[in-house]
Amino acid sequence: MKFAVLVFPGSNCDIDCYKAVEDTVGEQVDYVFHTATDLSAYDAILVPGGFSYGDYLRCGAIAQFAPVMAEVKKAAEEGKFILGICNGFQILTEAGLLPGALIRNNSLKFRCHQVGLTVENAKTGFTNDFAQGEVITIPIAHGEGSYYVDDETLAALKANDQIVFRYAGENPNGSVDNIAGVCNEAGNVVGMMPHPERAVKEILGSADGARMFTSVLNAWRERNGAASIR
Amino acid sequence: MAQQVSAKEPTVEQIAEQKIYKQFGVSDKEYELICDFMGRQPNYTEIGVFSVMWSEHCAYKNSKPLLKRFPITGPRVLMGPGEGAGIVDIGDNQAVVFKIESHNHPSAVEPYQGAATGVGGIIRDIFSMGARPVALLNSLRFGRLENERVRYLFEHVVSGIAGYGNCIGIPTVAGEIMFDEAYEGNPLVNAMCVGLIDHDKIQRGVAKGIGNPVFYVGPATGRDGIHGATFASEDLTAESEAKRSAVQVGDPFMEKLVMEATLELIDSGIVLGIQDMGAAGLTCSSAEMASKAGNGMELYLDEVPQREEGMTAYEMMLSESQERMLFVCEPQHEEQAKAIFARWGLHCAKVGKVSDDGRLKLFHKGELVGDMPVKALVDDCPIYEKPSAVPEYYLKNGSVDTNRYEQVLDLNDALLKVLGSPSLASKEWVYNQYDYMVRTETAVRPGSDAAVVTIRGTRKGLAMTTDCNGRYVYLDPEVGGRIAVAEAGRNIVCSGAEPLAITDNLNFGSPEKPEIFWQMEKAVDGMAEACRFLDTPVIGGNVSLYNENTRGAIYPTPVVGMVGLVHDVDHITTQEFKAEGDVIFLLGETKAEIGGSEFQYAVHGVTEGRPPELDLAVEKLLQQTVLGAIQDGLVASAHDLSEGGLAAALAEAGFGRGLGADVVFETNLRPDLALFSESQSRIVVTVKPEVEMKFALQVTKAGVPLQRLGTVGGDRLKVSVGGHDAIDASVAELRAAWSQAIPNHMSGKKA
Amino acid sequence: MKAKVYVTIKQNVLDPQGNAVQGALHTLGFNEVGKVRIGKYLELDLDTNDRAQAEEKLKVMCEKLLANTVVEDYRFELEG
Amino acid sequence: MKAKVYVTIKQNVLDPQGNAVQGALHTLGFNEVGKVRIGKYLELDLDTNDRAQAEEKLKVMCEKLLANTVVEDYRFELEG
Ligand SMILES: Nc1ncnc2c1ncn2[C@@H]1O[C@H](COP(=O)(O)OP(=O)(O)O)[C@@H](O)[C@H]1O
Ligand SMILES: [Mg+2]
Repeated sequence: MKFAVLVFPGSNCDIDCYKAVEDTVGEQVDYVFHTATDLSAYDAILVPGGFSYGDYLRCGAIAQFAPVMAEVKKAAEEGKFILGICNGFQILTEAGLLPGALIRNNSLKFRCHQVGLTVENAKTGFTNDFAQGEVITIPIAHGEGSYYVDDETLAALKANDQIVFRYAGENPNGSVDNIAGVCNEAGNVVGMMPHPERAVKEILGSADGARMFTSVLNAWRERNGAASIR
Repeated sequence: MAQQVSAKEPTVEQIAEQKIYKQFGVSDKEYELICDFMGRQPNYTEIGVFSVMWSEHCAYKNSKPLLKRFPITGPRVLMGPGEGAGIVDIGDNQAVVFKIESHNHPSAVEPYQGAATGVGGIIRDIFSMGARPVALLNSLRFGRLENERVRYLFEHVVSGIAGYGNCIGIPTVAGEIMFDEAYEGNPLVNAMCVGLIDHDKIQRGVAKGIGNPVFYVGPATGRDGIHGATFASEDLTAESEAKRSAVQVGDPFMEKLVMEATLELIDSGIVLGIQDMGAAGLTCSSAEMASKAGNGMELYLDEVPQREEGMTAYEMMLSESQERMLFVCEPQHEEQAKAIFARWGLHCAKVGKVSDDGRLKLFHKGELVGDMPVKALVDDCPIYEKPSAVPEYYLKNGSVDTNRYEQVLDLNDALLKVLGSPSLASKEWVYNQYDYMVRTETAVRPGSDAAVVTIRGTRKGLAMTTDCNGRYVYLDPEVGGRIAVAEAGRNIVCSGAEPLAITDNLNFGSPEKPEIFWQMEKAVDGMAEACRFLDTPVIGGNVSLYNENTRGAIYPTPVVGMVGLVHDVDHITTQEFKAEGDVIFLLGETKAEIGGSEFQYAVHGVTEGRPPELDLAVEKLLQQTVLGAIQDGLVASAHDLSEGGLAAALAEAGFGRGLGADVVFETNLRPDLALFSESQSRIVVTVKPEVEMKFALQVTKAGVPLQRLGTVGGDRLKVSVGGHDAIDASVAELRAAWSQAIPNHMSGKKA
Repeated sequence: MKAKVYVTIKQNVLDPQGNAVQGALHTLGFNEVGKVRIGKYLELDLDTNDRAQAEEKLKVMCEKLLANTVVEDYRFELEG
Repeated sequence: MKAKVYVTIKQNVLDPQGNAVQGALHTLGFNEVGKVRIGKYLELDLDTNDRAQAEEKLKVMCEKLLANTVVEDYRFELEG
């Protein structure tokens, strides 16, 4: 299986995603620059956190126009696995690949700490290694992570089982319905504010995030049959 | 020499006659010296350039004689003071690079941008050496949180630090903050950065190779941060607003691009010399790079990217616009360098050439507008030995007997007061705004004695901390200086690391006052002695003087930033109690010492007397013994005793996992003094019951005083002192006082 | 030509910054202050004289980049 | 009464946000866009009918809280 980690000007969790792939599933992984125009070689695309274009204007607003994003859209349509984390989530919503928007935390402060997450949908490509309803520990680090959708869209998200994670304890940012992560209708594109790549070994305070990487490897194997396993 | 006509700059004669140089802080004597070096009278641009090069910030004219007293070498030191940052070997061809820098004055004016650009500046110092920045720290001082302006400064300084560090993607992993009216109106904002480098990648700021091109990278130059004093003259205040210098604004996104591109450029091997444009921007970087190579430099100012129209040579040379770098490479590598920057969306401009005449020559609009000897700029600033005098207050404090305060009987209440004092209270409100996890190497986050960042591909880690208790230094600068170094070392050791070296930031009042100079002198002596004793040389630092407000000088605050090496990740230790039943030991001796303590301040409302004593031999033995026990795998938790003494240390150690303790403290001191004494060279250690005997034997054999205090367990902290019940409180209640103190102040609910 | 663009948070979307400012103004004693909404204000220099075309383009800029229409409204004015 | 407050970054102070937006608009092909400056726009409901007093107070609010006069300029309009 082959992973791409996108690099936008101002991405800073690119290296963390790269290391997480190496340390959890040990599959092939490449950095792919925002100017790239071909993602066909990759099975999974990680859109990392950070401050693309400084997050000036709005988080993720400018990055949505990077050349590589046309390819990301194509990959999404082809059903490839795409995970947007934090700023990556913001980019995917700005690009229209995921519903909703992320606005300023209700505390108006950047918040960095561990949170509990309830796995609301354990069937996506990135969550099949979790049990439905399981509570896991993953850190957040964001200033604009309050997820917003209007009531109508929220109802649709629920109906389609598109809510992937909810905050289990205190809601750290004021997001609608305690939502921490969502997926598209097909379930191959997932976006979340918490950072699973920062929770892949005990020395980091939690290893729960590792299972998002093992999940996608499972899903890919299942999709491609045992024959494709190297 | 050409005189620029576009701006109404004073003429050479006016500068001399009206003594305009005085506005730049250049004395009559210095002006004469400059004329001698130049062989003529300087024009406006030249006197501007000289004035910044001969400022305290660049020339250390008042502090150099003191800095010479620091030990700066050691078997591991690869680069000491002088370059952007110092470098220490950590084995396997790797080295750690670190430095601290102050941004006190800018932060007092515009706290967000002042703090942000302080962080930006120190990061540039690290990556311009070729190192990858891996962690940020800070050391902050404010007045009391009851004051509205103080809350404003505190809130915005913290968000400025967060705004810059989070955006550029370097974790802010540790720091310290103290609140005391001594800092009102004069906050201290010191930022430290730590980087990693391979030995063969180390860069220096030298302009090598006659005829080589000099390149400018980064955003265009504006009229930012040009010394305000420049515009204070009658004639110039009439000038339009547009001519005024502007506050420097940080652009962390730009710096991220400059950082990645610079590291890529250095990796390509074509850089001959590189330096960031920090204080005094283009002036300082060009003059220093030329000086270090023994060469000269020509600058073509029309080529300097400019953000505003009509900028003069003077303005371009003195601008402190942020995120800019200067580098030299051979002409045939120009295209390669440009391509690297282009990949990151950056433009680099050829703005000069290395010359062989030892002069800094400035060309603008077809004319030579400045021509100065490099050596005079960099090396020939006069150095002053200031007079020093023992202050009155110091003598008076000698007769204050802090052990004769009326005995405090309600020790639960005293503990709540101490824990709820903002200086000692939880700093979670602060560090939760910092991204301390990005780069996913943070093994010990803010909240323990020192932070630990692991080094990928090895089993090693780096422990780091900033420390200084300004109250101790005020009460006795020499002892206080010694303690600052020793405490930093103790924090490093408690985290399982071997102390390597320090960087320091000397924050003091005006050196023109003999009493202040005395503080500087004594503090440096104390620090130097401790560094020598503990084998932690000073590899770099920063001096910030004239920190005064209407009430006088701040407390002398020589902040120590220390880095240690964790030899194996298995040694990483934190301060929190780990499990019920673990045995608690106190190492070190407790004396009745509450001068300068948090107890004295929070309960008795004063800071007076003498600070705790410190015997460096005792300290060293303690540190070696605890580190040895940690490395032998005997230690479950270790926490050094500092502000708040034993009582605070026991409470803090329990907060992590909500664990209480049952403690019997044998002493014949008065209970309040015993519990809150800040006697130095003490550490609380917990061990698993199985290794209790082994640990006790090892420590006793080493000759370190040891007392078994009791065991970890339950949800209450119970302490009896000398046979009397002194403290019995629920950990939850103590924790609430400690964790809510700062949030309550900031949300208007006073603690 | 000069364009002024106003980007405001939609009525039914929470505006924590506006609420915080309102609270702070009350604390300062400005009790006459009711609801506060905070938005962005952009000034753009446009190198064109064709007003109709400029309007057309500004609309696209706003829809595509300057505002996120899921949570924000926008309007603009052209001058000169 | 309704107040509209415009807070803008001072002319010679760096505006990294404005620069980034300008760059993005160029990338999108809007080459006619020159300088972009980004500021804040606030709408305040004021429960008063005394215009003169409202102006007086708004000035204080701006100076004290709404603008950071070290780096920002402000102006306001009153309506109704
Ligand atoms: N400004 C700050 N930034 C980040 N962390 C901080 C800051 N201030 C305090 N901390 C963290 O809070 C903890 C307690 O700080 P402090 O009381 O100064 O510890 P010590 O007395 O052991 O030096 C440390 O882990 C420290 O790194
Ligand atoms: Mg400590």
